[in-house]
This record gives sequence, structure tokens and C-alpha cells, in this order.
Amino acid sequence: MWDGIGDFLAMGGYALYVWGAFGMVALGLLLEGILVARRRRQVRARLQRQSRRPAAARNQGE
Amino acid sequence: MTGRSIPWLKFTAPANFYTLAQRLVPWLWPAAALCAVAGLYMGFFVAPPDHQQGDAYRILFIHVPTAWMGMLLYLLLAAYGAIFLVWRIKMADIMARAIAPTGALMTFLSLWTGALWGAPTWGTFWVWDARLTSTLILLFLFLGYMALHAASDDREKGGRAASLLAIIGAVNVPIIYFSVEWWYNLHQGVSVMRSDGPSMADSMLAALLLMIAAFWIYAGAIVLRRAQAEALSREARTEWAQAAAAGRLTREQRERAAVGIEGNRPPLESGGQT
Amino acid sequence: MTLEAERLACRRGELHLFEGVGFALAAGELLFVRGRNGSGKTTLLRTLCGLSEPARGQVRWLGQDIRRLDERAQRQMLYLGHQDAVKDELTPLENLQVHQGLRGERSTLDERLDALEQAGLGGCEEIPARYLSQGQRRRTALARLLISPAALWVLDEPLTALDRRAVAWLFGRIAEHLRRGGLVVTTSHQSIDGLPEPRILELD
Amino acid sequence: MVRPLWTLLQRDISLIVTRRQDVLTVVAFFVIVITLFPLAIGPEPEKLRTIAPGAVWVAAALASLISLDRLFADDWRDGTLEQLALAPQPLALTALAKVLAHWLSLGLPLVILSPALGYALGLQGIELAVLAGSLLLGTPVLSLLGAVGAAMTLGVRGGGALMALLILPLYVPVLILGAGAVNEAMFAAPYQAHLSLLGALLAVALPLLPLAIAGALRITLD
Repeated sequence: MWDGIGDFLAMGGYALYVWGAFGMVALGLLLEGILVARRRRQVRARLQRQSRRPAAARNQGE
Repeated sequence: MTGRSIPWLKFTAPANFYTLAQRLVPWLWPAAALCAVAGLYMGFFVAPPDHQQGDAYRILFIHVPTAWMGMLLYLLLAAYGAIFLVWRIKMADIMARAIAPTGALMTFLSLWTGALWGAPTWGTFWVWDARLTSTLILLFLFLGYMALHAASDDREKGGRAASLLAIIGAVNVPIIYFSVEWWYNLHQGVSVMRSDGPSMADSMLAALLLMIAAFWIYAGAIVLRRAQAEALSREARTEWAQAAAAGRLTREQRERAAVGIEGNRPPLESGGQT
Repeated sequence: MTLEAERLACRRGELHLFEGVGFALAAGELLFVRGRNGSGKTTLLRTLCGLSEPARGQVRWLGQDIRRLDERAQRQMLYLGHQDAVKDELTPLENLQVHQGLRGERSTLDERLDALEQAGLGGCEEIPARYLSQGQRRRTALARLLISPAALWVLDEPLTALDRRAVAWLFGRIAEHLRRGGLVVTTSHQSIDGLPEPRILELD
Repeated sequence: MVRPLWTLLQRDISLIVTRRQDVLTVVAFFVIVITLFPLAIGPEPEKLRTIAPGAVWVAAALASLISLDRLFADDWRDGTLEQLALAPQPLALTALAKVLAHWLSLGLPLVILSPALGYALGLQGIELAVLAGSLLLGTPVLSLLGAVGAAMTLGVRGGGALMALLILPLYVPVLILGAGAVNEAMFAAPYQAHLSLLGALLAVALPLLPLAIAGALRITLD
């Protein structure tokens, strides 16, 4: 269907629009994934710190 | 009232929910990826170009799923909000809160892709089209929910106020949609974007359905992950949460935690009237 | 005529304040809630009058769940919180009148003037509350007790900003209310010598 | 049941009216916002006429929003709100009475003033009547919606701006229908449909939104 990779990337002249749309979606999902993974790591790290020092954790709140 | 007699109530206990999500999510990621790869292959290499729009129409394969997800997630958000308000199930608030950012992202992406699709086909990035306008308002509703939840110092109270807002918003969404549609028709007469476009080739439809499936599964996975983090953080001082954070949550700990949740409910005579 | 609390547990935000609080207060009894700062006295009193929802347990007044009282039972209860609910723009007399109007209670002008007089506000009935001192505002609020038909009084720190004479007056009022078969729930950091023998609820 | 509400209505109106500047501020805000449109767009009568319905309606929506910001704030701060919640009559009715008092003292002046401002922007005859009529039906809905937001944002960080974010999207249908009615009148088209839809919105909002307001207040007081 496509004549080589260049033709595919050109998207029949609509490259900017098509790749702009797909690119933003990819970026958005990627960013969301990274943020959620980071938050999960932070929460787990905090909890592990707390379980190591249970007395301090009780006063720390949250 | 044990978890066994009403199985779905079992997952209102954060510990049980956490374990369920922990088992589910590792399957959801590859499933979403598989659907996405298949859908993209169909969309780019099998589906033919449109005879009017050329290859620009391929934006549809991400525009439609994101737009759907935005609306669907808002309805889900309001449903969880209602559950939280009526039965005070903490997990419902956690889920609603976890849904909101993904919903806002999906709504934003549908606006973005819509604009980039509109540019080559209508000659402009933005028109005050009924659908675009009401999607924009949907984005504001998501942002309002998140802002209200974040602004309150008391998580429980903030959650209840935000849930109420989500419900009012959900009642308003159809009113907003119809009023905007009506407004648009009065002003423009003829719509630039008809929903009954050229009939879709089978390969296009297949690609679209695959992409929709991919977005559904992705949204499920990311929402569950966010809800897990939120549940851990709220239950930080409990035994199960600390065990879960260390990656060794046992069945006994989970059941103990779930019993604690049962005990947290008001006694039946008052709980029945809510 | 009883106020019952059953296995009450309350929390504020993520903080668990107390649990397992229970009592039954009968006509003519005084309940004094004691506890250090932050032990949940105010939260308990707000829960007892139905403003806050307990995390667990139930409060019943006249046999009804406090969160769904009917009109008659609601009228039988009077709550006085940290804030006086006294409007700056209105005079003590107007404040009293509005407060009664909101509760659907009736009284004559003479009765209202008399209540303000007794509360030690003789001479300032017609001065906007913004010119009154903190203690005088408190007295304006307390004047409600004199003309309200409510049987249950829930008073949160009623002695704040009151001078010694006003405290003695209030204690006398409470004693008289109890003699007539009323119920009082109260809390204070100050000495309560002079009050009738209270039942004491200790929050730690 | 009626007497407490009557007392509240009287008290609220007299409180607002004795604090005269509240009414003046809101009315002045309304007029100033409308004045900004000719200054920004230019004095051509045709242009101004085109935007007149929208300009008046946007100004009315913003004025309603800023005036509602403090609807419950004073009562909440001095403890009156607790007393209202503990009064014998349902909190929803109390909330309705408060919104009504607010609308009578701060919403109605805008409705009364609107024909003059519409005239200044080039509307004429029946259009002015339709403008006032649409505001008469629409601003109570705005007040009710705004009251929900005011109740939700009591004691929350960033109250005013947050309330605008929460409530303005919900104003959209009223705005569309209200300005739409005047637009129809300008093209000598039937405007009754718009007005009756506005009336329908009011009829739905009147019994339902007070419940939402009461719910939000209970959450705040809890």
C-alpha cells in the first residue's frame, strides 16, 4: 500500500496533522504512565520507611 | 455480612482491591499493547485512504476512542461519586479520584486530535462546533472535580463535596450537550461535520474497534494503578498496606484488613436507612 | 425523655479521636465532657446534636436517630457552639428575635427584653452587636436559653469570655433547667464548682 | 413551617440592604462589564447590536457569580449556619429562602436595569422586553447553581476562583437559552420556545438544586 517508508511518513501530504495527533496521544499516555509509576514508587518507599521505623511513623501523620 | 455472601462487596475493602488490581494489571498492559499494535497495523496498513480526506482521516482511529473514553469516564466518575455519597464506601472515592486525571487527559487528547483533524478537512483548527464546545465543557468539569478534591484539607469531606459536584455535572452533561447542539444549529444552519460521513470500510471499522478496545484496557490499567497508589497512601498506617508496599501481602493480612472494613460500617439499623 | 449514645466512634480527617463512647442521659441529668485539647470534645458535642456524622455508632434523642429528627424533636434541642451566631449588624434584641423566628418559637417583646435584662444586657438591647464586647455577645447568645422551650441543651464551652458574675448566673440557669426536668450536655476548661453534681464523661 | 422561612427572608434582605454597598457593588460591576464591550469592540451601532444579548447575559452571569461568592460565608463564620442546620424546618427550604432573598436583593436589580443597558447597546422595543424576561427566568437558575458552588467551596482554599471553575460550565445552558431568546427576537423569529425552555430549566432547578445545596452545606458542617 505504501511506497516505502518515506511515503508512509508523508501520509499523503497530511504528515503534520496525522503525526501531530498520534504523537500527542503517545506523549500524553507515556507521561501519564510515568507519573503514575513514580507516584506508586514514592508511596511504596514511604510506607517501607514507615514500617522500618514504626514509632516515627505514628507521629508523622498522613 | 461476610465477603462470601456478596462477592462484589469484597472489593470495597482496599486490601482486597489492591490484590485484585495487582493480579489484573499485569495482564491488562500486554492486552492493551496487543490491541493497539493490531489496531495501528489495521489502521495504517490495511485500511485504504479515504476518497475525500486522503490519509488525514486516520486521525479518527485515535480521536473517536479518546472522545468516547472522556465521556464514559465522566459517567463512571459520577457513578462512583454517587456510590460514595450513598454508601460511604471509601474505595468508591479512591476510584473516582483515580479516574479523574485519565478522564481529563482523554478529553484533552480528543480535543487535540479533533483540532488536528479539523485543520485539513475543514480548513481550521477550531470551530465552535456543538461537539467540540461540549467536549471543552466536559474538560472543565473534570478540572473542576480535581480542583475541588485537591482544595479540601479533609480528604473525606473533599471527596464528598467533589462527588456531589460530579453528580450535578453528570445531570448537566446532557442538558449542556443539547443546548449547545441547538445553539449551534441555530447559528450555523448547516453543520460542517456530519456524523453520517462516508460509509466505513470493514477494515476501517475493525481498526477503530481495536483501537477503542486498546484505550478501554489502557484506561482500566492506569486507573487501577493510580487507585492502588491512592489506597496505599490513605491506609499508610495499616498492617496490610505496609506489607503490600514491601510486596508480601498475605491472605491472612488481607482478610484481617477486610474484617476491619466491615466493622467500619455503621450498624445495620442505621446503615439501612441511608 | 432521654439522649442516648451508642458505641460512638468519631474521627476528624484521618485522625481517630475516640471510640466506644456510650451513655444514656435522662431528664434532669447533667453530662459534663472532660478531656485535654484535641481529645474531641467539640466533635462529640457536634455529633450529639447531629451536625457531624459519627464514623460508627448512633445517637438517639427522644427515640429518634439524631440525623433524622422530626420537627418536634428538633425543636426540643438547643445547641450553642463555639461561635455565637450573633450578627454584627443586628442589635441583641433583633438577634434574639431572628433566632427565635428561625426555630419557629414564639415570645412576646416583654419576654425577650426580660431575658436580655436577666442575661446582663440591660441598656444595650438596641445597640448593634458589633459595638458589644466578646462577653456581651456571649450573653446575647445565652439569652436564648431563657426563652427557648427546648429540653436538651448542648453547650460547647459556654463559659468562654464570661466574667465571674455571668458564670454564676449561667450555673444558676443550668441548675434551674435541670430541676425542671431538662437535660444539659456541656464542656469547659474552667472550674465547674457551683454546678449540680454532673455525670462525667472522660475523653482521653 | 412558613414563619421561620419568612423570618430568614426578612433578615437576609435587611442584612443585604443595610449593607447597601453590596447591592451597589454588584450593580456597578454589571454596568462596568457591559461598558467594556463597546470600548473593546468599537462604537459601530450594528456591531454592538449584534453582540448586545450576549454581552448583557455574560455580564449578568459574572455579576451573579461574584455576588454569590459570599452567600453563606458570613453565616458560616459566625455560627449561624449551624443554627440553620439545626432548625426544625428542612435545610433545603432554608437554603431556598436564602437564595430567594439573595436573588430579590441582588438579582432583581440587574433584571430591572437590563432594558436600559440593552437599549444603550442598540436593542429596541420587544427585544428589550424579551431580554428582561429571559433574565427574569434565567437569573434565578444561575443563583441556585451558584449557591451550590458557594456551599461547596466554604472554608476551602482559593474559594472564589475555584467556585468560578466549578460553576461557570454549569451556567452554559442558561446562557445559551437566555441570549438565544433575544437573538430570536432580533430576527423577528419566535422567541417563545427559548423562554419556555428557560422556564422549564427553572422548574427543574427549583425543587432539585436546594437539595444539592443542603447536601453541600451538610458536608461543609460535618
